[in-house]
Formats: sequence, C-alpha cells, structure tokens
Amino acid sequence: MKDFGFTITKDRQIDYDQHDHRLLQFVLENEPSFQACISCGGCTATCSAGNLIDFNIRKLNMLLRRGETEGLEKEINKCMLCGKCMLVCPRGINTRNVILKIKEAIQKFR
Amino acid sequence: MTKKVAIIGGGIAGMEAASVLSRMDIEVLLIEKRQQLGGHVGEWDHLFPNFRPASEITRSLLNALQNNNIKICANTVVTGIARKAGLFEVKTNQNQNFKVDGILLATGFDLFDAHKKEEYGYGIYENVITSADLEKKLKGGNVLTTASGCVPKRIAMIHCVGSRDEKAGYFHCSRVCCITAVKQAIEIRQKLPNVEIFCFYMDLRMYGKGFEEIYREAQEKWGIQFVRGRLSEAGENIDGGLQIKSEDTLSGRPLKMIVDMIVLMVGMVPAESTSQMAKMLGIHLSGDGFIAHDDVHFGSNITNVPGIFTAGTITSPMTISDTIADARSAALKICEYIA
Amino acid sequence: MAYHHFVLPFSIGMAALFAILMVKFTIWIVKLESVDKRLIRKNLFSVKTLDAMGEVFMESLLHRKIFRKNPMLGYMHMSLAFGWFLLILFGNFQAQFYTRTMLHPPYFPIFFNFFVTTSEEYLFKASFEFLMDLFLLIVLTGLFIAISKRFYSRIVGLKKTTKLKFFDKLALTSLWFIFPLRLLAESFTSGLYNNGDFLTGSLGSFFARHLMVEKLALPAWWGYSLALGFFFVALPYSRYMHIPAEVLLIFLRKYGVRTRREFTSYSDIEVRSCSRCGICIDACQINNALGINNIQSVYFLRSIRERSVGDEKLFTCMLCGRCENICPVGIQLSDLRMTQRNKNGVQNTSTYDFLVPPKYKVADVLYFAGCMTHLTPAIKKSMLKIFDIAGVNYYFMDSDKEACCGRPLIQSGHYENAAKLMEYNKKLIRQSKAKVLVTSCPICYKTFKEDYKLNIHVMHHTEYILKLVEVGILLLEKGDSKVVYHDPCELGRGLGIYEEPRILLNKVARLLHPDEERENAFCCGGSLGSFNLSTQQRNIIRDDALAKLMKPNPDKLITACPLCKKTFSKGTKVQVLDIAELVAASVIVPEAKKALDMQKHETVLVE
Amino acid sequence: MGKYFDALNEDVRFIEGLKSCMNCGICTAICPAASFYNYDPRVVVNIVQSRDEEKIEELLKSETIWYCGQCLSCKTRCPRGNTPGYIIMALRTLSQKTGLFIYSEKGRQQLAIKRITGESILNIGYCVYPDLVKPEWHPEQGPAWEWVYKHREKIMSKFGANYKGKGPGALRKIDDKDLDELKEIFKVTGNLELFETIEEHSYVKAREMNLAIDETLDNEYIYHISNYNGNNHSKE
Amino acid sequence: MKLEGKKRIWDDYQKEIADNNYYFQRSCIRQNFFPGSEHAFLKILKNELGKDICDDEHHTTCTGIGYHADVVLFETIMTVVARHFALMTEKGYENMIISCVTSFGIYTEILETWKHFPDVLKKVRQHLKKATGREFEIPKNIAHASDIIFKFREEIAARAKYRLINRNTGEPLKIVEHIGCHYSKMFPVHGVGGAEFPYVLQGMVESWGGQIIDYPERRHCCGFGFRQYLVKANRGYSVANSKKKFESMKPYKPDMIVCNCPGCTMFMDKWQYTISEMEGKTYDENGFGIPVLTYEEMAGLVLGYNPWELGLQMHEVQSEPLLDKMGVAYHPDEKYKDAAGNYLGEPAFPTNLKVCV
Repeated sequence: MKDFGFTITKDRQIDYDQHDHRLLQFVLENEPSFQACISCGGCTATCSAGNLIDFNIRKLNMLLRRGETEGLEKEINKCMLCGKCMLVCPRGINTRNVILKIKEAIQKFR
Repeated sequence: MTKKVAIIGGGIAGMEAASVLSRMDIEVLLIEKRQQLGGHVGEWDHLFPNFRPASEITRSLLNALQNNNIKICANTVVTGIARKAGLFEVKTNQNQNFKVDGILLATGFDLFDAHKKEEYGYGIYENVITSADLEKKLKGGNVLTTASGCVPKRIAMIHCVGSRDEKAGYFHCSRVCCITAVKQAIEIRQKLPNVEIFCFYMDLRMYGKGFEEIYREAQEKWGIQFVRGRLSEAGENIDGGLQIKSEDTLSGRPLKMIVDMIVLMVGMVPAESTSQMAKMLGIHLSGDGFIAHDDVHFGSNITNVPGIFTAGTITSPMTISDTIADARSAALKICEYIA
Repeated sequence: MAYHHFVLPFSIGMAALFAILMVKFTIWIVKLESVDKRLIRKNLFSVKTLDAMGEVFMESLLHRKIFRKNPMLGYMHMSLAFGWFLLILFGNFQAQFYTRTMLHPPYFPIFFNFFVTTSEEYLFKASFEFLMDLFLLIVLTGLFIAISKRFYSRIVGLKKTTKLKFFDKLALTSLWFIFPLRLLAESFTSGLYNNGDFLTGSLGSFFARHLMVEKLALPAWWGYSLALGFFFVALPYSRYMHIPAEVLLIFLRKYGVRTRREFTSYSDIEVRSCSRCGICIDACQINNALGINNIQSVYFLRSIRERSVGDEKLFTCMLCGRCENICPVGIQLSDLRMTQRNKNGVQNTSTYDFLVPPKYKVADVLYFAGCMTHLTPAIKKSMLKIFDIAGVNYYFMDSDKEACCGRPLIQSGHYENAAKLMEYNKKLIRQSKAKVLVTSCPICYKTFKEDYKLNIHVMHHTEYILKLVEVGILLLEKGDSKVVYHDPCELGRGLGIYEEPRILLNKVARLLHPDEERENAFCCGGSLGSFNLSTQQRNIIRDDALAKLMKPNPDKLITACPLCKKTFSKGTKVQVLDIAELVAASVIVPEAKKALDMQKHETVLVE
Repeated sequence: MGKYFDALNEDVRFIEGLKSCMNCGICTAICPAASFYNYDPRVVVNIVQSRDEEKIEELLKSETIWYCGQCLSCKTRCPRGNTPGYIIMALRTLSQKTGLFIYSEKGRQQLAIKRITGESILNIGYCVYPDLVKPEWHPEQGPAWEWVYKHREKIMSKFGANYKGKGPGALRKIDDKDLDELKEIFKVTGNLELFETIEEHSYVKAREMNLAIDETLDNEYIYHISNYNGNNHSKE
Repeated sequence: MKLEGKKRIWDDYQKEIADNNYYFQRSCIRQNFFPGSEHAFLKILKNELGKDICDDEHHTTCTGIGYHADVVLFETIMTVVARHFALMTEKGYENMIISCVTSFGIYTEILETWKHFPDVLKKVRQHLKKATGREFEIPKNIAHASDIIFKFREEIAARAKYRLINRNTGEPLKIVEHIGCHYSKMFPVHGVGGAEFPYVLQGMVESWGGQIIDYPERRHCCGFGFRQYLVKANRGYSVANSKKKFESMKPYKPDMIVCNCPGCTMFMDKWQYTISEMEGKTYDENGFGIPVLTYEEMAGLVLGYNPWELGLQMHEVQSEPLLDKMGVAYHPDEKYKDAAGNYLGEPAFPTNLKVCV
C-alpha cells in the first residue's frame, strides 16, 4: 500500500444499528430495575472510585444502553462495589447488581 | 337585567367558562368558527396521564352546555368588536350584532407547522408524521404502519418540535409535548409490542400530577428508551428508512440510527387569529406571541383592556386540566367585573 | 450361635453403611486443606477430642440447641436420636449380660427378643426389659411427632418444612417403619413366649388373644430387619447422612477447622451436615417479611449438593447471619454462601491501579470512616468531635480520597479484587505507625478485624468510645430520652459486640428493649450482602424490622452502623441516630479536665 | 469576568457565536469533527459560557479547539442561535495571540499553516497555487495531479488559464502593487504581528522539544508538526 | 420522498440574483485544480448569455483558507474583502459574483457582521483607507457563481447539445449533488433553496434532464476542514468524512457527483483515489469511481464544450464512462496533449482505480 502519511480516521459516532445489544439485554433481563435509569448522575457523583480517578459509571451505563461496549471491561473494573451509588439512586436501581451483571455479561459474550 | 358575555372560541376553555357563567345566571354567547365545539381536544384520541378517551371530556363539557342561558353560534367568526357606552358590540360574519357586557377570549392555540423544521423532512419523507397525525391514526383505530404498509420496528419520538427553538421562531416550552410523547409511546407499545421506541428529548418536563409516574412506567413496563439529545436531522435512505442524527449528550457522543418512523411532537404556538384579535382590540401580546397577562401571578385571566378576559391556551400552552381551571377562574373574574 | 435368615437385610445394610461411611469419611479427610489436616494432627490427642465427644452427645443426641429454640421439635429429635441410641446401647448391654461375653454378632442385640425367648435369668433382666420397652416408647412418641410434622408442620411451630428427594423418601419411609415394626415383632414374639415388658408384653398378650401371632412374628422380624437394612443403605444418600457428617463436623470444628473463602472439603462436610430441620427458614427475614421461601440456607445447601446453585439463591441473601446464629448444627452459612458466590462469581481482573501509594500521617489512632459513613456525615462529625474533645492524636485516613475496605467485594465473591484494596489500605495503616484503628462502619470493622491480619488493635467506635469513657477521658451526661438499640448484623452477630453499646447507652439515655435483640436482632434491610433485593423489597424488610423495634415506643432509635442509620431513617419519623452521635451530644467538657487528661492519653489510648 | 473571557468578548465572532447554550447537542449530532475526533462542540460552548477562566485556559491549551473543521453546520441548527464554530475561531485566535497554542500537538501545527498558506498569501496573493501542491507533499492528489504538476507550464493554457502571465485570468501572476496593498492590509490589521507571535512561540517550543528550526519549510520542527500524530485524538 | 414538500421549501428560499453587470472574484482552489471551470463560466456568461462580466486582474485571494485555518485575522480578511469591494466600486460595478464557496461564505458573513456591528464596518473602512487609500461601496448584490448558472439554467438548457440522460437506457442520470457547507449552512436565506434542501444544483440538474439523489449523508461536509487537510497529520479526518458520504451514497449507484464548491469537488475526487489505494475500495460498480464534476464542467458538457478543454483529465476519477453515458463526443488522443497539440505522455496508473486507456 502506498504511504500517504496518514490513515483514515475511525468513526466515533454511535451507530446504533451496528451494535451488539446482547450485553444490555442480559443486564436488563437479570436486573430489570436498570430500565428505570434516568442518567441523573447521582451514582457518579458519590462514587468512591470516581473520587479517585476518572470513572463515570453513569456514562458507562449509558454507553452500554447504546451498545457501545468497547473498553467497557477495563472501565467497569474500576468499581469497588462499595454500594454508595445504590443508596443515592433516586430510582432505586440495584446498581451493584447492575455492575455484577455487566461483568458477568462481558464474560459471557466476550 | 341579566348580564351578557360573549365567549369567542368553543374549545374546552370556552365551553367550561360558558357552563360556569351560565350557572351564575349570566347569558353567554359561545362563538365558534367551526361547526363542532371541542377545539383540538375533539381531534384527540386518548389523554394523558390516565389514557382517558378525549371524547369523554368533550361530551361532559357539551352536556354542561344544556342551559337556557347559553347561545351557541357555530360556524361564526367575529369580524369586529367595538366599545359603546360601556358595552361591547360584537359583529360576526353571519351579520349578527351582539351587545355584551364582557368578552372572554378563548381562541386557543395553533399546532406548530412541522414543515418549518425542514431538516426533519415533514412533508418530504413519507414516514415522518406529527403527534397530531399519530393521534388521528390512533383515533381511526387502524394498525400503525409505515408508508409502505409495514409494521414499524423502530420509532423515534422527537420532543420540542417548534418549541424552545429560535430557528423555528418560538422560544417557549409547550409543556404538554413531553408527556404526550410518553403517552403516545406507551399507546404504540400497547398496540405493537415488538416496536422499539426512542424518545429524543432535551429535558423531560414531567411537572404535572401523574406525569413522572407514567414516564417511569414507560421505562419500566414498556421499555421505552430515552435519548437526551435534540434531533439534528433526518435523511431518508434507499429503503425508505430514516437515518436520524442526534448527540447522545449523556455519553457525549454523536449518535446515528435508522428508524422506520418519526413522530414529531409538535408544540403549541399562538393561534394566527390571536395577533389579529389583539390588534383589533388593542390587547398586548407578550414576547412569545401569546396574549400577555395583566399580572403574571394575579392577573392570569385579565388583559390590559377592561372587560376583555382570557381563558386557556390563548395566553400560554396549557394542559387540559390547567385550561379548565383557567376557564373557571376566568368566569369568576368576569363575574366580579360585570357585577 | 443364634441365627436366622431374616437378619441378613439388617447385616448387609449395616455392613454397607459402614463401608460407605468409611469411604466417605476417608475422602473428606484426605481432601481437607493441609492447614486443616495440621490442625487435626495437632489437636487429635488433646482435650478437644473429649470436648467434641461431649458436644456430639449434647447436640447430636440430645439436640440441645433445637430444644432451646423449640422444645417440641427438640423432643422429637432427641427422642429419635437419643432414644435409639439408648436402645442400641442398652440392647448391647443386655446382650452382654445375657451372653456374658463381648462377642456376639452385631445383629444379636437388635433382634435380642427374637433369639432370647426363654425365661432364662441374667443380671438386671427385669430392668433391661423395662428399659428397652421404655426407650422404644420414647422413640415411638418422637416418631409420632415426626410423622405428624410431615403432615402438619404447624404442630411443631414450624411454618415451612423442607421438600424431599427419592433417597430421602426411601430413608424416611424405612425409618418410619423401623420402630413400629420392632414394636410389632417384639410384641408378636412376646405374645408367643411372653418375654416382653409393659409395652411389648401387654401388646403381645393382646395380640395373642386376637391374632395368629405365631404366623405373624417371623414376617414382622423380617420387616423390621428389612426396614433397618433399607434405612442403612439409603442413609448415606439421604438427608440422614447429616447424622454421621455432623459428628465429623463437630470434631473438626473443635480442632479449629473453619469455612474458608474457597469451598473446601470441610465446606462439603458442612453442607452434608445440614439436617434440613428448616429452622433457618423461620429465622430469615426474606421469608418472614417478603414471603420468599426458596432461597434460605436449607435450600441453598441442597442446591450445593445438587450442583444447581442459581443467582437467586446465591445473591438474594443479605448475609445478616440470623440463620447461622440459630443453626443447630452450627454451619457457617454466610461464609458458605460467599464461597459459592466466588465459585459462580465473575472475574477478578480489577487492578485498581489508580490507587496510588497513599499519603499518610504518623498518628496514634487511625480513624477509618468507610464509604457508608461518608453518606452519613453526622456520624463522621460526631466521631471527629469525640476525638477532638478527648484530645486524641488521630489521623482520618479516608477523609478525602477513600478506598473501600474490600468487604463488599468479599461478599460478592471477588476475593482477589478485595485483596488489592486491602493491600492498599494495609500499607496506609502500616505506614501511619498507629496502634489503634477505629472504624465507624461495622462492615469495615469486620473485615479489618478478620481479613486484614493487622497487628494493631482494631475497634469499632462503640468499643473505642466506651474505652474513653471507662478511663474517664470522656464524661457523659445522662439524658432522659428513651432509646432502643438496634444491633447491626456485622457488629452483633458478626463480631459479638453486644455489651459495649448497651453500657454506653445506659450512661446517656434510658435503654428500652425490643423483643428481638442481640443475636436475634433483625437486619435493617439495607445490607450490602444482598445483590438482588429491590428497593421495594428492602423497604418491606426495613418496615417489618422497624415495627418490631418501635414496639417499646422509644424517642430515638440508636444504631451503630451508618448503613442501618441510613436505611432506618428513610422509614420512620422517629429520630435515628448512630451511637456516636448520641454520645457526642452528651459529652460534658469541663475546662479544667482537659489539661489533666493530657498525660493519660499517652498511656491509655495507645494501648 | 476574567482576562480570557474578556478577550474573547472583544472578538465579534465570539459575541455572535455565544448566546446561551442549553446543551441540547444538536451541534454535536451533525458535527463532522465530533464524528471523528474526541470532540464535542456542545461541551466547548458549555465551558466558555461557564466563564470559568481556568477551564477556558485549559481549552486554549488543549487539542480540543483544533479539531473543528469549520464547516459551520452547527450554525444552521442551533435552536438558541449559537455558533460553536465561531466560538472555536475566537478561541483559536486567542490561543495563538496568547501563545498557548504551543501546548497542544494540533495547536503547534499553526506554524506550518502560517509558513505555507500565510506566507503564500503574502508572497504570491494566492492561498493555493500549483507550484505549492508538490506531489511529494501531497501523495493523495494522485497521478493525474502529478501529471498536471509536471506539465503545468504547458497544459494550463489549454484550460484557458493565464499561468504566471500578466493581465487577468486564472493563475495569473498577481501584480506587485496589488501584493504590496495586501501586505499593507496585513500590517495595518495586525496580522503580521500575529505571524510573529506564532513564530516566536514556535521557536521556544522547538528548542524545548530539541528540534531544529529555521525560517524554511525544511526543518525538523516543521517536519514534526506536519507529520506527527499522537493518535490520541480519536476512537482507537 | 415527496417532491411537493421540497418545492414548498424552495418557494420559501427565493434568492435575489442580479441580472447582468457582474464583477468576478476568482477562487484559489478552482483556478488551481479546475482552471477550465472558471474559463467555461466566463465563456458561458459572455458567449452564451451575452452578459457583462468584469474579470479584474487586481483582486487577490480573499485569504479565506488562511482565515479558516486561523492564521488570518477576521479584521484582516474583512479588509481584504473591502479592498475587493473597492476594486469593484472603482470599476463601476455593483454586483459581485464569487467563484469560491469559502469566499462566498466569508463575503456573506462579513456583510452580515457589518449589518449588525456598524462599528466594525467603520473600522474596516479606516483600515482599508490607511493601508491602500481606497474606499468602497457595499455591493448591491452578491452571488455565488453557481447561483448565476442556476438563474440562467433554462437558457442553457435551450442551448444544450447533450442532456443529463443515459443515452443507452433513456433514463435520467442519477446525480449526487454536494453543496459546499459555506454556501448556505451559515445563512440559509442567502442560498437558493436554503440549507436543508438547497436547490441551486438540483435546479440545474433537473433543467438539464438529470435526477438528483437525496441520500442520508447528503448534507455532510466533504471533510476539507481547512487545517484538517492543510496539515498532513490531520488528513485522516478529511478523508474519513468523504468516505462517510461515499458509503452513504453507494447504494443509489450514482452516475456522477456535482459540486458547487471547488474544494469539495477536489476532495470528493481525490479521496476516491486515496481510499482506493488505502483500502482497495471504489464506489461505483465497475471500479472507475464516481466522477466528480464542478457545475461549470457539467454545464460545459451540456453545452457541448470539449471535455479536455474543460479539464476533465485533471480529475483523478476519469469521466469517460460518464461521457459515454451522455453520448458526448470526445477524442481520446487529445486528452493528454497540450494547447499546442503536443502529446505529453500519460499519467501513472492508480493501483486500484480503473482509468480508460
């Protein structure tokens, strides 16, 4: 191949139709309360890991909803399961189980 | 002598005000430009937040109009109003001439003309419809299909069409679209359990009683998905599907998806007749084009012209329950005025 | 030598039972962790063996614990186990006295009345005959209760009874038949030879009058032998395996073997030791408040045996420890659940590499508030106030950037991940050179105390505050509010801290007592141990617990756990306070006292 | 108010570009740069409207402001009448004026642009001219262009161009008098000063990076800024 | 797709375009890559339509590329543009035609700015006076060159030698239009048909027999991005944007792409070559690529101008398949000859993109 000195940049737009939604399906089936998330960010605000490092669990959950699971494993591993998010969630979502299920789903559909 | 009031506009505000005034022994002229009373609600199928048939509302309002004090003038348009000796002289296109003590303006709103949002392709792409179109389809009782007659697999509900939009010329929030979207989304899911529904919103203004609850129900029970991001554009692909683009602002990434149908949640805008009427009567409009309140807290039914009152969505977008409350309060204000 | 073909089923069954048990026990012991084996070797010839024997007697035969919990149920178990034991024991004595030798076939005492039909005298003959009938009667009464329980479990005060499998049914049916058949066989024989006492004798003469006992006796003995044979063969594959397993368990436990994080051979013995008595179901709030009755320990252990542990059984449990507290066999149910969470659990690949080497400060006392305490700032503030008033040289180690203690990860089965957090915290603790670590959260407390293996003193703030009071550094003023104390699971059942909070509370308020407290206290419902319970379900559990706690009508509900506080305060208008808050509000600060205490600190606080 | 926000407000494009943002994301939705770079114009607008000087300074030093392709699609759509693209232009100008552009990989590229396009404007009166589109710098222009480039002296007149000729027509040589006027405009309006600022800060950065630099296009620093890609600008 | 819907929008965006007497502002990129297009434009206006158009030698670049690549200040470009107005004023013209879409966008932006900020205009007048001694009038009408062709599209159609119709099938050619972003996205009212459904190229295509394709990424930028192309390290962005468009238009099997912006024409053409080299991909069925033409080239072909004088051989995607479809007569051997008729040799062959030999 000819060297042009650059390569074609990858699209970072979320292309909803191109994504695999099995992870989300699995999480929703096993922890239906996740359905009620309104992305308020309460979880991220109180997050112990988020206090130490750039870790936005709200955003990760949102990306999961959009089927964007690339890099999710690395990110989700920052969670310490301390449970603060569960206590602040205004929609009563079982946030820790959501995390467990995401981890499980990653393993399952890897 | 019995006092007389002309109510211009036979939607729910006009009807409710008429029945309240008539019960206070005030003679009411209810002037409606169309054949039917009931306004926009008459064209609606079911209502939020409890999915009650809209016809129930219009029917019970109509029943309340069975009163000798009420004279209904259908197919009638007011052509002139003049003030003479403390009375108003109302002229109509039917060559009628009424003398009344007070006037209640209840001419309501217009739906935003979705053609103006060119980038959404209403009137160009066949599978782009408005919330009002959807309501008509629901009322017709037919199965919701795409232009090619297929059952849609994915539908996008677009909030804030014509509301909060400088480019469309309207800065205000129409208040009812968010909850209407949720209501319609649930109705679609009830009829088509396999359809995926996405609501594209900026803020979900679920301020009314029971609104937040059905929003939550929409998520939990009906699996309706909400994307925080204003729709930027829609384009038709070769199969008639619609490619839509918005930002998923909560993940900070642009998002693209193909949907089979787009429902534009058109907002409430000032009726065309409002500015004409205001000009004719010397009534002030507020910046949003609706009629201005005399006082934002105390004067919600009072205009700058003594004897002329307002009820309902002529002053701002309102829900049905707010409109009815507003109509009752207008009736009270009129009573105080003419007594 | 006395022999008849009908002894064969019994003898074969007996032999098979011993063989199977030998194999099973051998495998269990061989498979034990080497650490555990060391413990056995070390303690085998010590007083612990005697101790174990004592416990076997008390628990396996007398069923003391069940007795305490439920006398009717206790009697049922005791009459069956101890009654049968006595039958065997005294049967053997009887046989020995009769034969005057130790050497008789094992079936001989069992079928003694068949073989010994003469009125030949032997020592204590009359007494033996009386006792044997008495024991048989005792067993039969127990059996009667057991059968009734099977059909109507409420008689014994149980709401639920466990469900049975094939071998269980076989064993159970055989068991039900053994003693009635023995009764019949002995009675028929007695009818023929008049060799029974008050029970078999009277029944025998009754039967002899009405039935053709000479034709019925032998079949009855066959039946008795067959029932025994079936029972023995079915035993290792049925719930009755718990009997031998529990004996082994008691010995191993006495030797110091415990459930580990991983599922070991010991865990397997525990699992097999469960008698399916179902007491755990009654203790469980998830059953009582929510009506969910398929996840409790007894079912959970069964699912382990059947290798069908599902998420629901595994992750719904709150790990509150109420069932473990009440388990008559003393199985470490919470830890066992965690071993399974680990087995079924997800990857342990978190690196937590964002935990940079911590900043630390050298101090005498370390204070670790814990994640949950950060959501209840009033507790934090009270503790800092107490430290300040007491003039303690402390370092608030998680004041800003905190790493979790690791216990939530342990509870979810992520041990390796937890170990990484623990390593981080440990380093911080070591570097501070502190001698005491005070925590406000019982969840952290438990793990610091049990898993961290720290060589400094770990205290919950309840203990620490009490200490400050006892040495006179903290002066408290008694108020007149009426309070109820709620024992947090991890603090009470978890680590046995029951007295300290009560002593403290008695110094500052009027302590009222709800019906269930101490080891019987309820879980608040907020537990981090459960992963599946929905908020609504947790609220029901909470409200249920609250209703019981509030019975004495207190002004304040006091707890010693931020999570309990947070959970309860959402469910009641009564003020919910942490014990630290109440103490901090009751501290007297006499100006003169301050200076005086300065020297004391050095000696006392630093231990 | 702070110095950066005030400075931005002196730029008429900034005043025009920033009304009030409600974070609807309509701009990002169709932004070509958001599609390919780790870029979100909505966030940029949100930062400047926060008037947080620290964050604005961070922006001025960041890669972020250099991602925009200035298609101005955002202007068409914004329901609040903002133009993120104009805000970006104002930020870029300020970043160069304050010298903060050298903090970012993409910002440093401004020297190359100044040297190529900026100087071409001053020297020949064109932004683009065939002599400058050298095939070795522009492999993507392909063999047809290589052919045109090679034969440009002979071929251009076939297409009606007046290549390097006097008088009107495509590619004519622009009269020195006109060029002098252009230069004077650059001087009067402060553009020459901007050029100097870009040069000065770039020299400092080149030394800091230990890269040789001179006034030509052929030196280590120019080569580096034109070719280096840290590959942290888009989705991996 | 409902045409009435589009027509309703086109009715809303009628733009006033002057009838005659124009001052012409050339485009850097168009002169550089498509000199034949500007030549054809002037030829059409002068010879076909008999218009008065001033091709002034004294204007320079508007500096737009430098401006959008942020090395030219707004004050500076405004003054350069003001100088061009002064030149126009001095020559006695009031209507300006702008060849470049970037320039057109800048001119409209500047005029809008002056309307809203009179102080800025005052300052520009001072700057221009100081730097050049010149003064200027604001033009009465400015138009992009494509507006002019649009305006006279029927006159051109009347003189057409060829139509945008596939000679073999009789079907209209399927044409993808690409409107330069700065043509109407900034100020929809200044573009024929507005920003969402611009009519400027569609009008030409329809009048000349072709059919426009509306594909999902029709509005997306070609990816030029100024600094994103000028600096080599950034070009991946530029090509990726064009690729997004090609992928989206591919299912429609377009016969050609027509642009009104010189930059877009160049990029949509060159990036097809680049992508074919990098990924072996081409976006037509036969591996020739989709020809990308300027609207002047398209008009020139319709009017029967010599494709080799229009400069079609300067494109990377060769247009012979298109010429064949339209039935345009051409001499293959003239393609690579200079003005004097000397054969210059052929360019090298691309690896994957097919060219006619």
